[in-house]
Amino acid sequence: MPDSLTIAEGRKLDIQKIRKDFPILETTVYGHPLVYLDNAATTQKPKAVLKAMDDYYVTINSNVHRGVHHLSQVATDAYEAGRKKIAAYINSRHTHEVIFTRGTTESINLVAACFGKKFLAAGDYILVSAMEHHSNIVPWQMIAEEKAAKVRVIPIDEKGELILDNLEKLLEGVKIVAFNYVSNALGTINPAKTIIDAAHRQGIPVLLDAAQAVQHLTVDVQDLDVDFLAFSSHKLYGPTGLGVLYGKEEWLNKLPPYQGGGEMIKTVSFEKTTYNDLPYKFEAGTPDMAGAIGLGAAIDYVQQLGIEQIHAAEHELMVYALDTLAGIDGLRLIGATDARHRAGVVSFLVGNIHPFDLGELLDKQGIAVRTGHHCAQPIMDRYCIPGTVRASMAVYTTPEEIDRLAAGIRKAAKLLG
Amino acid sequence: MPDSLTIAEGRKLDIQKIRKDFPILETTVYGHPLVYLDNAATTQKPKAVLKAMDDYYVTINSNVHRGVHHLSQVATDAYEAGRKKIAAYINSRHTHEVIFTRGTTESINLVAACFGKKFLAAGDYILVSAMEHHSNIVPWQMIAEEKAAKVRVIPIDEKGELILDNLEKLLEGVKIVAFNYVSNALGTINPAKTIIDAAHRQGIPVLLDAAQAVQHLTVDVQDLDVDFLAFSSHKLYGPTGLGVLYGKEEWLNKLPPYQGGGEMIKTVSFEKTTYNDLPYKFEAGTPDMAGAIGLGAAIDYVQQLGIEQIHAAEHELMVYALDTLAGIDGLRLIGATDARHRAGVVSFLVGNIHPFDLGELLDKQGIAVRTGHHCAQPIMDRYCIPGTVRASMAVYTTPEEIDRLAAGIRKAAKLLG
Amino acid sequence: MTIQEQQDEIIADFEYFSDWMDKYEHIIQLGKELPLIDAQYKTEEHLIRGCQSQVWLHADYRDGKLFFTADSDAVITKGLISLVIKVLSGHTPKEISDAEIRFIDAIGLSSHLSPTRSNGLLSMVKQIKMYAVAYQAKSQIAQQ
Amino acid sequence: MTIQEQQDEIIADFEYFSDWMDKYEHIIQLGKELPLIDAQYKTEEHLIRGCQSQVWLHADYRDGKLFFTADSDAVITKGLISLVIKVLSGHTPKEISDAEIRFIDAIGLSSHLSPTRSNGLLSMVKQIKMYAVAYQAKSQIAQQ
Ligand SMILES: Cc1ncc(COP(=O)(O)O)c(C=O)c1O
Ligand SMILES: Cc1ncc(COP(=O)(O)O)c(C=O)c1O
Repeated sequence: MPDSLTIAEGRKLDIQKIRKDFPILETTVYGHPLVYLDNAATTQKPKAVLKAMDDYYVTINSNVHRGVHHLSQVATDAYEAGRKKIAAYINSRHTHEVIFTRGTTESINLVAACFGKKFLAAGDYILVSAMEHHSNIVPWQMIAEEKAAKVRVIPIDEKGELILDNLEKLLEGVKIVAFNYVSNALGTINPAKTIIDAAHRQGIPVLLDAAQAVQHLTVDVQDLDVDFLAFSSHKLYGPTGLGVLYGKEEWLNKLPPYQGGGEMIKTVSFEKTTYNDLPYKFEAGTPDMAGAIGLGAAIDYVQQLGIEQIHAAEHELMVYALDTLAGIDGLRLIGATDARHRAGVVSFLVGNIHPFDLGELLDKQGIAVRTGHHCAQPIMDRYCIPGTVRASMAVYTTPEEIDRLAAGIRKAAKLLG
Repeated sequence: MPDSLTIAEGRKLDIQKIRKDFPILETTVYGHPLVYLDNAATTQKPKAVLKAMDDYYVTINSNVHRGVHHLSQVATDAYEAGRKKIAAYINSRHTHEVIFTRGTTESINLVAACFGKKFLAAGDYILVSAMEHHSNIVPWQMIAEEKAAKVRVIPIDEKGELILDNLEKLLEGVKIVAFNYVSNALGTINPAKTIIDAAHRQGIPVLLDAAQAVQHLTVDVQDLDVDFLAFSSHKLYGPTGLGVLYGKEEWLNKLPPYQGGGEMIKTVSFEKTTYNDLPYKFEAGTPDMAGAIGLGAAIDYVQQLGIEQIHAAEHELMVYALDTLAGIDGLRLIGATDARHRAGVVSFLVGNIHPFDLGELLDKQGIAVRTGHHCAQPIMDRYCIPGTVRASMAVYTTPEEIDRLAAGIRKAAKLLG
Repeated sequence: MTIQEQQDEIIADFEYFSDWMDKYEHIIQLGKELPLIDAQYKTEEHLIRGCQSQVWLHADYRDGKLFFTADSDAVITKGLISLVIKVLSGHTPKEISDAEIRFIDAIGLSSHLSPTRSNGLLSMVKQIKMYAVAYQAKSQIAQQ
Repeated sequence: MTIQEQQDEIIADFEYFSDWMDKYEHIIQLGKELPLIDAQYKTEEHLIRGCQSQVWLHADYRDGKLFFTADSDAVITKGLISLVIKVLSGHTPKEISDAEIRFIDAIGLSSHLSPTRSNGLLSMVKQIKMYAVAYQAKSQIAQQ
């Protein structure tokens, strides 16, 4: 159950107007207007994001930092402005607590590797949950293997929610906790603050995988008091290839550097190399300037709509979707039935139909959903299913698209039944 | 001295026409038309590259692989087509020998970490050269420290060329050799094949840092018989945030994986995780789809002009530049004076003028050069200088721009002298 | 019927369908005609793992020809396998290994053969070809 | 002259230059008026390392006022330091720590104060302010 999310009232979003900002939504697939319900995999990008990146390339493209010349200076300012927007969006105390990475996956790997190197020893535990994305499992397995540490798992119940009754016990011997705010396979919103507080009471730091949270909910790192937070640009209406790692200054200062190279060092000689200050200590090599500027523009876009308004609109749509899908014969919803416990995602099966078959026939009707294990195999094992069909929403998703989905499922089920 | 580079004859490039493909070149800086001579830091992007990325976002953006639906299928094909273009460009035997990374720096870190983990032990040596970029020094220092291995250095002479007389001896006890094909600080073209052959005679693998080579020379991994090769998209007219690691199949199969997460695994459970095949084993997380497509378009652009034609045109310009700069009072060229030993870069000092002062005054005349140590401090230490002024060229650089540079230097020197 | 003729026939059959749903209805129907793999062979050893659906495949060698039986947990995959087996089963290893599978492309299902779409079909075609190559090598050795 | 007046004067002076090269010529000239740091202080301890150029800075406290001497290896940096010292030197710690340095922006050299441009000038201004704050704290304690 989520801690206590309130749904914003007031100003409503004009979804039809918003859709005009996303040219790809006018695409036709197999003769049908596209219904894009694979937003948990990646969201579409508003024109403003593409324009920001184009503008960068056409007017100021230049390598950042260290440059004396004008373009480099302007490019550096624009790039660092991207970082500032992100810092403001997640309300981090310092801008230098925002590190650019290649994606959520790299952010988690960075923490697993650097934290593990310094703080993990044989017999230590890492606590993750049973509903994690592979990207929040495998890095921990890898460092655990290296350090002879162990991965312990918070179990989930039939409704797809974490079982936290024994949390105190689960935390015994644990050196770091890592779990997702919102599950990409089930849509469950986890009680992040409750878990973080419990971990902190025992002095254990927490990494929150917010890959499926930042686009749907207000995420405030100071309010959550979380130690590390990871997310991807491409799921937040931003460009591909970029991710963010937020870390509390004190933690980032304690970790050894991750990769070596340009930017992350102060001085280099073959005898001795000294590392740079935050955030550069963790940013080896030429950064993704256009990406950072693009993500900055995506955040501007989201801020302009208002993340609370987005949350409210998506919640309303989720209520409608759960209701609509419940009316389909044989449809089995995987995970919570209460819309307040969910964000963005509905995962389901229909009768004995294989998710692949259903996905294929939805596709041929122009409806893009994802099928399979959604990189969260342990969940599928938990439910003893080969996978699910997952429909996932974004701010531009309409009730009409949910209707198209329902009609598509019915048509496919008839053929496959 | 380079192995034996021949300068292509025949069809000449129409540089004025080429310049039209790069809209940023029409920028004005402090009232002067921009003279962009910081191409070794990052090149500008032709319109075709921006268009390819825009097209991707506006028509097919979707997460690749695993997707059943149409967009995902088309996006995957386009993304993998990018990989194929790169494989063809460097003439790799297999497409799956091309791994996407965040940049040269990440490519080198990947090899250093994974090779080091499996093959380095206390007392082993890593051989690098004295003219490496920090990105090809620090990752090796870091893994060396972890494994109690040592970094040995191939020295350079006054002309900025590697001293290879004792190469056999330098290779003793060495487990891997890493050096750059072309130096970013000096422009020296190193005799890659000679060094690779010598290392192979002793069964030692070689990583070639081609960050400053792929945009200037034909790079053929089979002909070089190199084991690993790293470069960045943003220095090859492609987008920021993307890099390439080429590795021989046999080597990539031997290395343990780098980062864990989505895509790089076959099956995951909390008991056992199995890794995916090449190239995915090394590509954890959602890849930079737009980036790969953008780099593919950049390579199309380069192929269309012809890398040999580019090399010929740049060589001609280099002859002109060395000649022109030689006429400036007190100008001291750092590195080789023979244009055939250089690609892309001229590094120099004028009298006792501080490089920062010169760079500042060139900038105010609209001329963008880089000043400082160029992330290659050990070279500056070698010459006992605080840094240099570096002018670096690309296919769109003209003799008129070299003239502007020379005039700018003269004007600045007068003020500063 | 030769492999070529069988493919031509399938292509002609599919020309009747202008609508995707009808096409799939037909494919699903064809799945029901699939010569099912004997239960004893439905083991890990005969499994071809796709990312999305699974395929079990078995080959019998009789009178110089290869005969295939199979199954899948997804009905569309099953229909496609049924078509592949219809085309290739009952032919000599040489015919099979020489055969060019073009009908999947021609009926508009090429995406199912894309290496980036691991639904088991591509792996299955590869597996069939591998059987053929293996038996061809065997019979060549026997002839020597 | 107050810090304000000194800044106004500099801004007025620079209004004569429309051309960047003239502006820099003037800055370089000003560098020659910089009260040079005594050789004994040109040590690691007094060094402010920039990425591009280096600055040495020393502070003297006399009659309740702070006096600065400095040097740099780059002449443009030296000129800029000279201006900063002209503005801030000879004032009380409180005046200095309260002062808003606006002239650099006003004469069009704000990029030199950008945190992303580590040429030593920003670090130097910070260092001067730190000296001022430190002496201010000291004198407050003394007054108690
Ligand atoms: C020779 C060389 N190696 C490595 C790098 C690092 O490349 P990147 O910063 O794109 O990772 C550079 C560029 O700065 C370079 O010139
Ligand atoms: C919850 C969660 N964590 C991590 C990831 C990995 O993100 P990326 O692939 O962008 O690195 C995803 C997305 O696939 C996700 O949904």
